[in-house]
Amino acid sequence: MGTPLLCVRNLQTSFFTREGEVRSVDDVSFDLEAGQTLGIVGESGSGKSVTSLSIMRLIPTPPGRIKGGQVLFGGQDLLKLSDRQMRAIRGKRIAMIFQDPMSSLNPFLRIARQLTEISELHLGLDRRAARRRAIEMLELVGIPDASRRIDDYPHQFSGGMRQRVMIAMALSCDPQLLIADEPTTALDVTIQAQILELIKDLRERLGTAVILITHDLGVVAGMADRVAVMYAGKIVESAPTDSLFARPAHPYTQGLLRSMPDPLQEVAELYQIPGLPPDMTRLPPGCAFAPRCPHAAEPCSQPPETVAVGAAHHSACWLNVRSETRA
Amino acid sequence: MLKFVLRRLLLAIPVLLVVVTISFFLVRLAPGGPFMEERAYPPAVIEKLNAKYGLDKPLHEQYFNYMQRVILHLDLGPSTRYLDRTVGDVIAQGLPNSMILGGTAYLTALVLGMAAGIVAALRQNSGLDYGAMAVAVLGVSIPNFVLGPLLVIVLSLSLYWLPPARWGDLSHLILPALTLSALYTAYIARLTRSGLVEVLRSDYIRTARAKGLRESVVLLRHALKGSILPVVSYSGPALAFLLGGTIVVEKLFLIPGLGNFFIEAANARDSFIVVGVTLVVATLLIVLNLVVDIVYALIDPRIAYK
Amino acid sequence: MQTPVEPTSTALAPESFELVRGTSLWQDARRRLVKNKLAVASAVVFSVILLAVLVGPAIIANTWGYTYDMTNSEAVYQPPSAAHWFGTDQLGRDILVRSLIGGQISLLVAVVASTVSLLIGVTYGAISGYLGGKVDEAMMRFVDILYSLPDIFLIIVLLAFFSKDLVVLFAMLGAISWLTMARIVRGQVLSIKNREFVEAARAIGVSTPKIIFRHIVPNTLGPVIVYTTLTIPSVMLTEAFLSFLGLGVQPPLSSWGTLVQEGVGAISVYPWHLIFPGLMMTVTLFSLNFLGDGLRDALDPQSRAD
Amino acid sequence: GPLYFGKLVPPAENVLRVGNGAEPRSFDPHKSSGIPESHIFDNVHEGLTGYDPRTLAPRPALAVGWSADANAGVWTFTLRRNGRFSDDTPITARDFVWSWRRIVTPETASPYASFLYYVKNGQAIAEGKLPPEKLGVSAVDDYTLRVEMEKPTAFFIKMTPHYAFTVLPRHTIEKHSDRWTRPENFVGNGPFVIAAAVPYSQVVLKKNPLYWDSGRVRLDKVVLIPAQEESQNANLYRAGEIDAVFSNYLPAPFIRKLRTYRDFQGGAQFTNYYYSLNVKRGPLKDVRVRRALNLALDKKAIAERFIGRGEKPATTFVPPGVPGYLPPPGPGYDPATARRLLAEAGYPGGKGFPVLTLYYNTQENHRTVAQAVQRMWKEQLGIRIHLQNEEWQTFQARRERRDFDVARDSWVGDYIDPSTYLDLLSRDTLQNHPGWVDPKYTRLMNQANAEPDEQKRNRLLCAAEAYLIDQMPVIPVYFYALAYMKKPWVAGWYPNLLDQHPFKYVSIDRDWPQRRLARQP
Amino acid sequence: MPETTPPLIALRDLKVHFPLGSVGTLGRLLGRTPTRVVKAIDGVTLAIQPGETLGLVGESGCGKSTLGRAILQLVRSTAGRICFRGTDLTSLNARQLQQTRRHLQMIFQDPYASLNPRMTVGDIIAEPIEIFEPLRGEALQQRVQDLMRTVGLNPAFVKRYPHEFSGGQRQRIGIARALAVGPEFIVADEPIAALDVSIQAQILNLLSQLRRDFGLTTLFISHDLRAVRHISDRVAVMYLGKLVEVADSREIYRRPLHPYTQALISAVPVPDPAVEKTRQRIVLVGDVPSPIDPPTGCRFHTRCPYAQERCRAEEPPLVDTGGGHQAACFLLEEFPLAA
Ligand SMILES: Nc1ncnc2c1ncn2[C@@H]1O[C@H](COP(=O)(O)OP(=O)(O)OP(=O)(O)O)[C@@H](O)[C@H]1O
Ligand SMILES: Nc1ncnc2c1ncn2[C@@H]1O[C@H](COP(=O)(O)OP(=O)(O)OP(=O)(O)O)[C@@H](O)[C@H]1O
Ligand SMILES: [Mg+2]
Ligand SMILES: [Mg+2]
Repeated sequence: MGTPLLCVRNLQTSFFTREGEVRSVDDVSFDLEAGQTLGIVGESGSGKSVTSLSIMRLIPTPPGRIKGGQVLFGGQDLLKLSDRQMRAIRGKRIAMIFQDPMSSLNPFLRIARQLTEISELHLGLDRRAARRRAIEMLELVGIPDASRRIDDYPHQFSGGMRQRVMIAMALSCDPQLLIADEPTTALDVTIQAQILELIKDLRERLGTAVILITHDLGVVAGMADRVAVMYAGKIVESAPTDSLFARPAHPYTQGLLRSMPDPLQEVAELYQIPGLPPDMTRLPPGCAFAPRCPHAAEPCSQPPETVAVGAAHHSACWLNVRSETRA
Repeated sequence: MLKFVLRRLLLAIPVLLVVVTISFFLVRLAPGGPFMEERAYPPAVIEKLNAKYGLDKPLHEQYFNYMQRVILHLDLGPSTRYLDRTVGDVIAQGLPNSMILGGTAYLTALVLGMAAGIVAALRQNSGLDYGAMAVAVLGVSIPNFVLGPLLVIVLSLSLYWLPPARWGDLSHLILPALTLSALYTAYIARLTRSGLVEVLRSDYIRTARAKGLRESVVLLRHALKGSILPVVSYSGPALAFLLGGTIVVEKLFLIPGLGNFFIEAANARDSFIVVGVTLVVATLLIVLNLVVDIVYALIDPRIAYK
Repeated sequence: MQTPVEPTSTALAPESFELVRGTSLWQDARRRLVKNKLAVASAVVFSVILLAVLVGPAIIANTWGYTYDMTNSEAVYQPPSAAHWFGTDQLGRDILVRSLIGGQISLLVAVVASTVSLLIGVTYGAISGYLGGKVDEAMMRFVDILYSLPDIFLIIVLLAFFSKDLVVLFAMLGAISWLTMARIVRGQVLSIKNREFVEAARAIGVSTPKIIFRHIVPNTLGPVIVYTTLTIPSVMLTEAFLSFLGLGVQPPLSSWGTLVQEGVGAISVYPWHLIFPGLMMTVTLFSLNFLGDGLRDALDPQSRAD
Repeated sequence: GPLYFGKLVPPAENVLRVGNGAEPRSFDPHKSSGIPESHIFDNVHEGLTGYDPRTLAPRPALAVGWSADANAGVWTFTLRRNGRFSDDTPITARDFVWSWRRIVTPETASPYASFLYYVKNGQAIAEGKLPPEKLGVSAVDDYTLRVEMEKPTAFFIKMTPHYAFTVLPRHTIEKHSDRWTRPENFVGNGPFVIAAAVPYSQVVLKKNPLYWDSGRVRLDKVVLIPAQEESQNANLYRAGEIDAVFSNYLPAPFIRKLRTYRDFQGGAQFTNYYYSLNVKRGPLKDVRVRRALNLALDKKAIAERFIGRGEKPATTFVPPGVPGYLPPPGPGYDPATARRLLAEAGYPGGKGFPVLTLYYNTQENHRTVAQAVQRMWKEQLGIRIHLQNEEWQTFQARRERRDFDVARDSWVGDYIDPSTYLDLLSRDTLQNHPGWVDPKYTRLMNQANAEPDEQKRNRLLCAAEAYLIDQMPVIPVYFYALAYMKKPWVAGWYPNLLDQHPFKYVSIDRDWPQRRLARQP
Repeated sequence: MPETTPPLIALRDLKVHFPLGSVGTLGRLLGRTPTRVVKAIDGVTLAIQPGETLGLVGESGCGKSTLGRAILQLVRSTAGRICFRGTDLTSLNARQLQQTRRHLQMIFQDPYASLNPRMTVGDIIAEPIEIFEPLRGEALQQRVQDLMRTVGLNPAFVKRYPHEFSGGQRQRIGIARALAVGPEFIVADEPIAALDVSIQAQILNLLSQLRRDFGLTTLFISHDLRAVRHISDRVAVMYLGKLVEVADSREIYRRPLHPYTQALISAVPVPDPAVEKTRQRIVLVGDVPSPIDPPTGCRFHTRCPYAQERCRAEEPPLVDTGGGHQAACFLLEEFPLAA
């Protein structure tokens, strides 16, 4: 194992709202090596997008603020860079696919302009070459008739097409790190496969590291080397993909896997994790999942400790501590 | 869209007719008359003058004669204030000057206003922002009939840099254009800033930043289009007003523009000039508002006209 | 510690039983406004001016014995002094009292005109923009007509046929102050009505008026508020122009507009005649502008932190 | 401080640049009656006589001599033989006949046609009752003009410098009709001709080399700038862009300060300022009320303090300065008597007195005077007045309708004679704003105007004015004063009652600094 | 499906075409009519029975959202009829349409854009209730907060504005809004795309429960075939503006008839790393056609592994192969046994 390309250490990002501080990302750490894929799954609203935005330093400030931690990218702490240095990294070395493709495209500009400017900027292409590359990229992500539709505006595209435009944009400068925040939600499975293939190819060809945020556990299973599971701003479990699917350690992860509809089995009702997602302004002092946890017990009122439950497999639950000691 | 433009221009005709009709009767209803002077003309003279200009006929007949003349012969009639000139002469003499002045003022306002607005939005809530906006507020709260004299006192009467009034070469254009543009600069600056501040938070701006674009590119290419609509809306009437002659500044700086002609004609109840100039301004307004609507569509691809 | 709940159970966590109070944009705005220091400071300044304008003249009459119409041939054009803080005018009257009295009418005018401009202008523009097509066409051409009419004659004729009281003044100011507002709002609406949340509102079954006023209009408030605060000074000055035509305040009563107009004539010889009323007006406008900015921010949930 | 106001650089050429108040309404002297126009007409056209630059007395111009019969019923003028138009056409008595007929012809619709009413059949022709040929003017021969008056008119010669009596070029007018005044067609016969006219910019007059007296014309060019705003005149003057301004074109508040400069000129002016009282309305019907209103006004304060441009408080109607005319004594400031009179009229302490409305047209000075008057009446008589300003035409229409209680008024004399003022009220004309028609006054005025003897006539006029003041249909407030500036190098420009400054006599004095030093003791 | 009950929603030969403005803005201004037209929906006939959940799947950009929006009259249809309980919605006036909307609601594909940025979540969810029900004050708040809980949103969020939420939370706001007045029919356009699986399960359960208890009819647009299969009674597969297969949901997974459907089903990722590594997928090759000028004949022929001459020339009709399983493919004629 080489030195990690990306080292996130104790990242903390909060939004300061009238109801109080929302600790969207609370002490998150992980490493990522070149050519590796980290899948992040987790509760909706648990801070996945905020984590990735924090890495890019695109948190709207105010109300948000990165309160602490380090984001070491190639040894440099991104949080300490000047705006100018950060600009040189964004788009070129770290690219991001945003979760909401609709509002992330500029409604006033043609698709062409939005695609060409990035390769003009980072690859130094001239207009014509940039346009050629843009068309190429659109074809690559499966937009039919790309050379003509490139001159349309975002509102004339379907949801999935916009998402693919975003993907094309992110991939067009061959980044070292790709942060893909639910990149394929709006894509049908055939195109999704095509896109994932594209990302794999990038990974193999250029050693691009990928952070893949998704709810589709199937995609995680197919793509990720490691998986981090987030709940209420924290990583509650992190493990190699196989290990996670085989031996989910944290009750939240277990619940998650149980909730999936099984194609082979007809059930009247799907399993769902009971209770309400937490109010991030008023988290309980101990484990945030405790109120919904079937195994909740006395020690859960204390912050759980992260423990190893297997090879490179960590979980933050008293349950694991107990099982460990028992073992 | 060509159909749209054509239809709009066709629709302009009834609008102009209404404008002409209302202003024709408005002027006639106003107390006083074209030949009322401090030194009263003998009644016999007034009668003759009225007869000469066709003002002795019943009002509706005058109206029809006038409309006939305007529509059939494109003749806006004689002037009763400037006896040796026709309305056509007056417009030909005044309009170009007003357009030069108004156009310069508008361009100045656009450039300065947008620049100030952009800078303020970029450095939101900084000293620069507050400073720029304070100057803008000052720009609206100092009326041009105060600003003009102030500029004159400083620049032409103390420093002797620029002539205090009159019209001719470029040096005569500077002070009035500056005076005139202050208000518009302020409006444009504030509208630009408020639009930008809203747009700058959009997700698509975040995308642009994620691309690593320079802040100026983010602003000019990505944010400006979405925030400029109020400025465009404002520009239609504003520009029509500016190009059609501005009374205060033209008077203040003795500029041979339409505004000067208009106000004196109005004071002298010269219905021909008043209606003629009103027609010009209305035409300008309609054309410019059409341009505004076209610019809307240029800016925002989602705006479509049936 | 809670016991786990069954998946389909509607049992709720205990604290969920208490109903969380919802807030609306407006309630929210009030709270945000109060937190905005600049806005609060502006509100304080404005209140002080308002108070001074309302009770100041009486206090001065009691302590110094000056009233706004008291002439003094011995004290013509006195510079500011302990006796006359703001100096005196050509009739030896105290400019402080006159400035305070002048604020009464000017502020009233500002309130009325901006209310009309907000109510009529926003409503009209929003309806026109949202309905689009022929309705928009007709409504905007009507605005064009009103905009093109020579307002000076409108006023003169109004004056000739109606009484000269303030109602006519307000009607007139109202009538001309909403036109550009309507155009700006329409432009915004043309763009906003294509946004998806409007489509969503339509899909829900929100009626057209509600779509316009609940969904679209709040999203135009940025430029609307900016434009309103910018309009106030020009309305105050329009009032001065109207009193020139005989509508509006009549001497010896004053307004800020008329005071500034009087003062500018002597700008280089008796500057206090202009500076003090002008300063009062400017300070008021500043406070209104920053208040407006604060309001705009407060009405924008995405603006700065709470 | 500096001795002179503003920049002190004389023009390079022999050119005079003057602020001229307004854009001319017409360049045809028969079609306009404005003062700015008169500054053009008086210099590009010339009639029988011209103004003396100091006294305004008629000086021979195209007429080298004149005489009247015993009761001034017929005037005979001998014309100079070298009179020529600027296109070298000689001028004869027939040109005068044609010109004078033109001005009274109804179709010309000249505002000054009324000046020709003194000439026999003038009024009848103007009213369309007689053909223009019946006008009492005839060419005895090419160089002798005979003028038959409607009735004896001793002061007729004083009127002849006025441009209403000028001679116009028949041949070009007939050729170009309405367009004859355009600079490219223009033909005149004065010391200057119109060289260019750009609206709201300038009117350029240039020297007429064919003028009979061109030898004494020193200016090559005159530029008249229609600077209408008072501040413009002040600014242009201060910036050295104009050399002189006519009177009353400078902002009033300035003048208090400008007085200290050497280039400031003051003096008497033949213009009055008064309030017309509507004698048909309410308490104003009562002469005691009218007198009370007059007596309660501290006109000295108004004229000297509040306006303060050199105006003189007025107790009578005709401005002072008419040679040979001694005005009657007028009542001064006497609030006690005013209160008594008002009480006698039934309004002790102002009680029961209705709120009258005082109208004035919107202008700074009018507003000042009106507010002062309002305050004085309130303080001295306890009556309340509502002030209402109006835009000019609205106001003028109101005055002509006599739809007012009190209205601001003033009159600029056309020629130096009391009748130009006193005749305003001698008949029921549009100019008679108070609507005061008194047979006694009319009789006195008719007598005076028919009186050929100068002295007797003046005495009759004085009696008429005394009666007018006694009846008080008008409250004289003040007499205007000259207040203008001219650069020290402008020579031959003298203060006079009518603010008339024939450019023929004006020159640019490049040696002014030495001359000024030499004049100093 | 037994054809006895009249359908709740019936589409007859529905077409929605969008003009494309890429003659350039200038061209647009100069009145050049755009020659290019996107045929987003190009002749769809479909009936949805009361109480049914119809899954709609298909390639991205094939017109699913447009179909949903057309049913709700949010885009103008170019041709065809859209009947709700027998009334043609296109013939209604604005008022009638607005009244009908109580029964027809939509969950939008883009959760963020479809929320008014200046309304709090509470207001957003309360709005349809205020329109169609006399509920006010406390009771309304109670209802709103119940709804929030139902979709898995913490009621403490009522005062928040849309921008303060995560993607999945926004999506749940949209769901709560659509369900607020108890509509008879909803178009759910990718309602669960941004949700974690547990909440997905919660929403799917909710929809099933509503169908069970209130007979809610749903058009469920999704790419998640597993979810579609779980929730739907029938599934319709769309390709380039046309329906290519409609069948009972169990049936279609067991026995997909159309080559496109087959490819689709084979591509579903499996949440098991071991399976994922070894899985065989049908990989579609060939030109991806565009809805601007769709291919002649069968629209799928450019990518179909079984394409023949005939497919290029002739358009296969949607035929019933028995038991309500409809498909549009010539293969079925040749190998009827496949059916
Ligand atoms: N601008 C903001 N103001 C306040 N809170 C915010 C803001 N943006 C995000 N949050 C909160 O931060 C938390 C994390 O949000 P984030 O978008 O990272 O969630 P996520 O894990 O990406 O969820 P999803 O899968 O639903 O997208 C959420 O609870 C959200 O409500
Ligand atoms: N307003 C519009 N103007 C022009 N074309 C449009 C418009 N809206 C949609 N389209 C086009 O219509 C086609 C179908 O779009 P639609 O949004 O219905 O697809 P979809 O099936 O929902 O796809 P996705 O799964 O990606 O959301 C696409 O090619 C799209 O580009
Ligand atoms: Mg997210
Ligand atoms: Mg879609």
